[in-house]
Amino acid sequence: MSIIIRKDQWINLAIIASTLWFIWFASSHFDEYTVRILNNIAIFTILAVSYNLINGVTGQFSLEPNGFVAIGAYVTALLLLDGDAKSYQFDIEDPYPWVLALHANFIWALFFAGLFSALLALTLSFPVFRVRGDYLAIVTLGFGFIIRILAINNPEITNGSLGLNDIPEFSNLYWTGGIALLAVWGILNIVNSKFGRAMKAVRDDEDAAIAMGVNTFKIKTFAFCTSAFLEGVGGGLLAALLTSISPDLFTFFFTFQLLIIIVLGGLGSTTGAVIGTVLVIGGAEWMRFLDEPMNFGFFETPALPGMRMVVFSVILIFVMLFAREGIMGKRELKDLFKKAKK
Amino acid sequence: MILELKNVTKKFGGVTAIKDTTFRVNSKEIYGLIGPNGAGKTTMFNIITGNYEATEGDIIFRKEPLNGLKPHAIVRRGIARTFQNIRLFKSMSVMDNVLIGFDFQAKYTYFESILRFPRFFGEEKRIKKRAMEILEYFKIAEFSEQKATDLSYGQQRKVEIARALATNPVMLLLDEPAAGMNPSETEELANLIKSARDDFDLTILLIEHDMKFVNQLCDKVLVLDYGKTIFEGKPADAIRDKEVVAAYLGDFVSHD
Amino acid sequence: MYLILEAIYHDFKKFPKKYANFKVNFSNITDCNKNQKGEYMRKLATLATSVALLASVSVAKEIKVGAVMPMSGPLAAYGQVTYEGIEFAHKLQPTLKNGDTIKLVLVDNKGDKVETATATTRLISSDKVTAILGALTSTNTAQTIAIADKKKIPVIASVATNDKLTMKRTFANRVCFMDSFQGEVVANYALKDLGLKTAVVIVDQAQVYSLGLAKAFQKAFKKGGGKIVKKIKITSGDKDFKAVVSQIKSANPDFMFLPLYHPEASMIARQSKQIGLNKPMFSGDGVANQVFIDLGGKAVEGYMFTDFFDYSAPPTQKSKDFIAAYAKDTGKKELASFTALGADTYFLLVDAMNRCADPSDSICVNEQIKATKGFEGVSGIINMDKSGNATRSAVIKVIKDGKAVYKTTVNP
Amino acid sequence: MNFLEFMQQMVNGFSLGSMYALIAIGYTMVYGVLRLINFAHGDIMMVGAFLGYFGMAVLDLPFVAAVVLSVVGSALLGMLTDKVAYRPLREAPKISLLITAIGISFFLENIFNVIFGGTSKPFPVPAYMEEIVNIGGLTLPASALMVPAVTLVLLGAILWVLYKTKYGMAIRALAFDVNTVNLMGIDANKIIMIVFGMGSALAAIGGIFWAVNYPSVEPMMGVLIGLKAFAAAVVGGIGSVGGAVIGGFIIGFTEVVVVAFLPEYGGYKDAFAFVLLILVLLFKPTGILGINFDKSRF
Repeated sequence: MSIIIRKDQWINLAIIASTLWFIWFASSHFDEYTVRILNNIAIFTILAVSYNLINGVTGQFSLEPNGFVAIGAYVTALLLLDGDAKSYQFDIEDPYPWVLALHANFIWALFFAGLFSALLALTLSFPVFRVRGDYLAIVTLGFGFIIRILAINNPEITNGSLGLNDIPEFSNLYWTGGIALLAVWGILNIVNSKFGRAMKAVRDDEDAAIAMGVNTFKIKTFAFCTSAFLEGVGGGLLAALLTSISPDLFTFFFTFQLLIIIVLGGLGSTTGAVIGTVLVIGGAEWMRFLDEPMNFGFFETPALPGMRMVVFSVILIFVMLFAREGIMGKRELKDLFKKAKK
Repeated sequence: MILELKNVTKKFGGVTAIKDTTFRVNSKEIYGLIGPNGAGKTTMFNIITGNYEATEGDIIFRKEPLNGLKPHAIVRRGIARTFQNIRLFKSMSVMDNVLIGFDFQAKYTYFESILRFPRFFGEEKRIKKRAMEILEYFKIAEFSEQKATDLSYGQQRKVEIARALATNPVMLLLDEPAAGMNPSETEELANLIKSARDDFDLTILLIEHDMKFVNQLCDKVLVLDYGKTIFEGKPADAIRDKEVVAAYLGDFVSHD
Repeated sequence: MYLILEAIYHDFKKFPKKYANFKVNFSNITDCNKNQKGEYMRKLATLATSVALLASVSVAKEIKVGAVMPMSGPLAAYGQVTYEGIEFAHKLQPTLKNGDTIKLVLVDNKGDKVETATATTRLISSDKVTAILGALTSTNTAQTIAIADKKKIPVIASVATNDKLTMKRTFANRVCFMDSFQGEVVANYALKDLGLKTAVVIVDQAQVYSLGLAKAFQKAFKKGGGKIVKKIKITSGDKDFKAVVSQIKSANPDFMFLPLYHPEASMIARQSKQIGLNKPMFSGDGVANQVFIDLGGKAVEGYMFTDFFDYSAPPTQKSKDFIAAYAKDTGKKELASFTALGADTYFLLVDAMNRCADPSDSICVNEQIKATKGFEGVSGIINMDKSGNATRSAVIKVIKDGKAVYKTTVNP
Repeated sequence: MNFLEFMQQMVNGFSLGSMYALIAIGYTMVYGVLRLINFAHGDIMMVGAFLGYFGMAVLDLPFVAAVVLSVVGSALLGMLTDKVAYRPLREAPKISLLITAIGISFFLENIFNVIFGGTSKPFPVPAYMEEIVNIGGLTLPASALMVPAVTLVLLGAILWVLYKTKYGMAIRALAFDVNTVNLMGIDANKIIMIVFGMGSALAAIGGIFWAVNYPSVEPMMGVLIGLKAFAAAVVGGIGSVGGAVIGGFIIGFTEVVVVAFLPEYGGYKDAFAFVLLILVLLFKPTGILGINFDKSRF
């Protein structure tokens, strides 16, 4: 390795440095509301880029994020809460002794959150990738659903629908932003390697990929487990940000929001997923006006709570029909600059 | 002898697509598989490449049976293929298409790629160099950064063959390589296949309709009709064979 | 990247800054005071407070009160009904004794936890509210409290009944009774007044409310000498209870206790009648609405449930006035319990603020909320305790001829 | 548990199973012709139930007229979704289709939520359907007998259409190869439209039955039922109408049996369909009467 840093590496360093500076600036200057939204954006960036890896890059349509995020959140919460905090909370049933004994610091908690999700993904991949594609969608949808049912019906571990409270608030912009940066970097590294190429090949033409000697089962499983790992970590960060989790947080709405993000950003584009996150998470706050009465000057509409969700689904359909590529298409931000130079 | 099919039969439900077929392909040979539409040629390819499992019979490649192996494992043993209708990876550049062929040859792990270990850079450099050499051989290096599907039809064929060669095969299976090409393109392709055989030490098994192309290129042909072998031998002799002519005439009458 | 984020940041900034924000933030100063930062700070604080007092006499301030409510999403129906009460109460009493006006800031949380957290943070850090009302369900209220407690902003919950909610919290309050009280009311009423000795309990695993109420009931019922012959778990969203009611029929209890919400309770009532199971049925306040009677039809005749309040028997002068004003404004005489409780969160807050020298001092407001005794609310007399829980009466109603009829009031 | 109670549970399972079956048929047929998991199908069922409610409670129509309104309306809606959201994407990657399907599903749920509100609406069940019938000690509402009976009649009709008419033949052919259908001189798009119409009409009937048995309608009612019906279609073998019916009954009976005989696992009732789905994928990926689409596509 040479000491001389190439031009594109300079650019990467500049991006990383300015992001870190922004994190520092934001956490010391912005008000808490803005910081919270930035935290949400950082966490959803992690979730979106990892969801995009299986859905966009590998082209395997899955609907799992709510399930893995839930697992990550619960694992983290159980590891962060100490025995006393747990035994005081459990109200429906007494917790199992081993549940009380669980304890770890934040880094290990996040790691185990990811690991646990990834292992579950590995188990799921065997039935699902035995057959092609489509079944993944329904199985993962069912999986998210089962996770919620398990969380509700095992109060000895999860405290049932009451959920877990008083989780130590470890998440801050340094954690969420830092891990988001790592996640984007790691995913881009995967995409720009033989594994990323194989994932795209599976998406474009699975038979042809097999004919090139690609072990498509392995590639799909890699993508699925990587997604699950990061979703677990994201769930852990979310739990440590909210300090309180319960099964009703992890419904299909959660997945739907991520789906909008990656479709809008451009399926298959990692930087697109980041842009989509900023637009959707930021935009959802901005779009609050849709739920309120609207005054068009000559005519006032009544308040229509829920209108936001209608608009979201219409956006999703329209993007698919008329702008199938989303904002970034399958390109990355880098490619745009390349074009501009020519 | 490099590939041997012994008494291979393939049934789909009640339909017998291939019936008790036996043939051998020798090393460095260009072997043609011909026959009218629906004769079972592509099915034969799919059996060799492991996409279908033979109902009966054995496939022996370099003295080892291929039965039961997964398609990607068969590729790794040295059998590469192209498709009847070109199937390039449409979102990827010409270079990336060819690099897919190096997938199992680049020796670095998933974690090494995530964390960008030195081995990642070394291996990527190596396979990119090799890919460039193949592209140069096929005279399409100048398009390497273009989207594969933006190329002309003839060039896309070349990319597909280049991509197959990237897997470093011993044997290459070409499914109607000349389909949809004009005579001069066909001529060029025939020469290219011949020289590739010599330069890459290949054995080639190909499916083709164009008898002129087959005549010019193949050392030996096998004629199939409704899953049955009706002729095996030199292409020049095949044209004179009564049964072959009957099968083809019948084919012409019914389809063209 | 930074440019985009900054653009968005400015966009957000515009949002809460719609209204001029000239209020001095006193909570910070009192904060310093508490932290014993030295004589100088204390003096400064005293000075600031007296200046503020002077200012409040001369210029009426605007005090912001936040409301976090599910106005859309699956809980929208409940959120809307509750907010109606808060809004109407605000309309009736928009100013404090000292002339300060109250501004309500409503933020929709879609019934979602992430949004609840964002909404609560926004209310505290951008809108600088003095107190927060709501968040409806126990899980979302817990989320709001978790954030507000750290910022020392009092929260008053309207209908979050889970016992654990206010534990270990300084700034959590509620105007409703707790699950444990409601469970006791039902158990005692069934045992002593109706003489029912055996019960089947159907508990909805997915609802915090159901779990808490079922637990409290079981405890009280066993203590009073009753016997739980069977406990059946269901999940909200279920429609088919044929297998459940068959089991109850063979268990043959004296009565059924269904601490459920109206969709499941009504289906169970209907399917019980279909197989000829005609045991008395009892629920908590989860079925206290007209939709339950509509859904249940003839099958819910004779169905009993506890409630906070009944508009046909107004417990206080304030409720009479409120109902009259409400009827005049909306044309509806039937005041829903949730609306009454929503109104009470607001009235209780205003009452506490009136007793503070500086009504925008969150800590004082919180202390005064907890010191409230004998407060005449729309939904009844409310006594608050140190932990922020309300002691109040419950009413028992029975459904007769498609209408919920007041039966009796149970005092704690 | 005595024999009578056992029989009671069996009738319950039969009634529940036939409702799943009616909805599963739509999934299986659409999957057959388009290889698409039509996520919006469950919501079409919800629309069917709502149209029935609208017809009776708002327009004051008699039950049968409301059923006709619901069936026709849902069939049109099904065909419309195909035309608007799926047809423009015939050549697009499958993932785009799946995403629009989710979009349509969410759109229907939310637009009904905005129009009618999220609270359950009481479905006005005609009195004769609520009448209690007593057969040898079994007490049943009349609807519990009517649902399976109508299902069987409809199933017969569907099979007749599929196997005895030109269009049915085309539908079956389309499941294997688009070209064959074009060779038959039939427009594949027309066939797909018919499939959507038929599937949606059956879903509407399923929705009305659901509303009759559990007389409340709400915008989210189609989600879970739809998912379970899809699981039923996969268990039975996706692409096969007979399989969808068998799968529907299996899921229906499993649910009833779980709640009746393993009450402590009652909370897991909804999870069983998916567990069954995963097991089927593990051991018999093509389902009970399945067609191997992977191979036929190659």
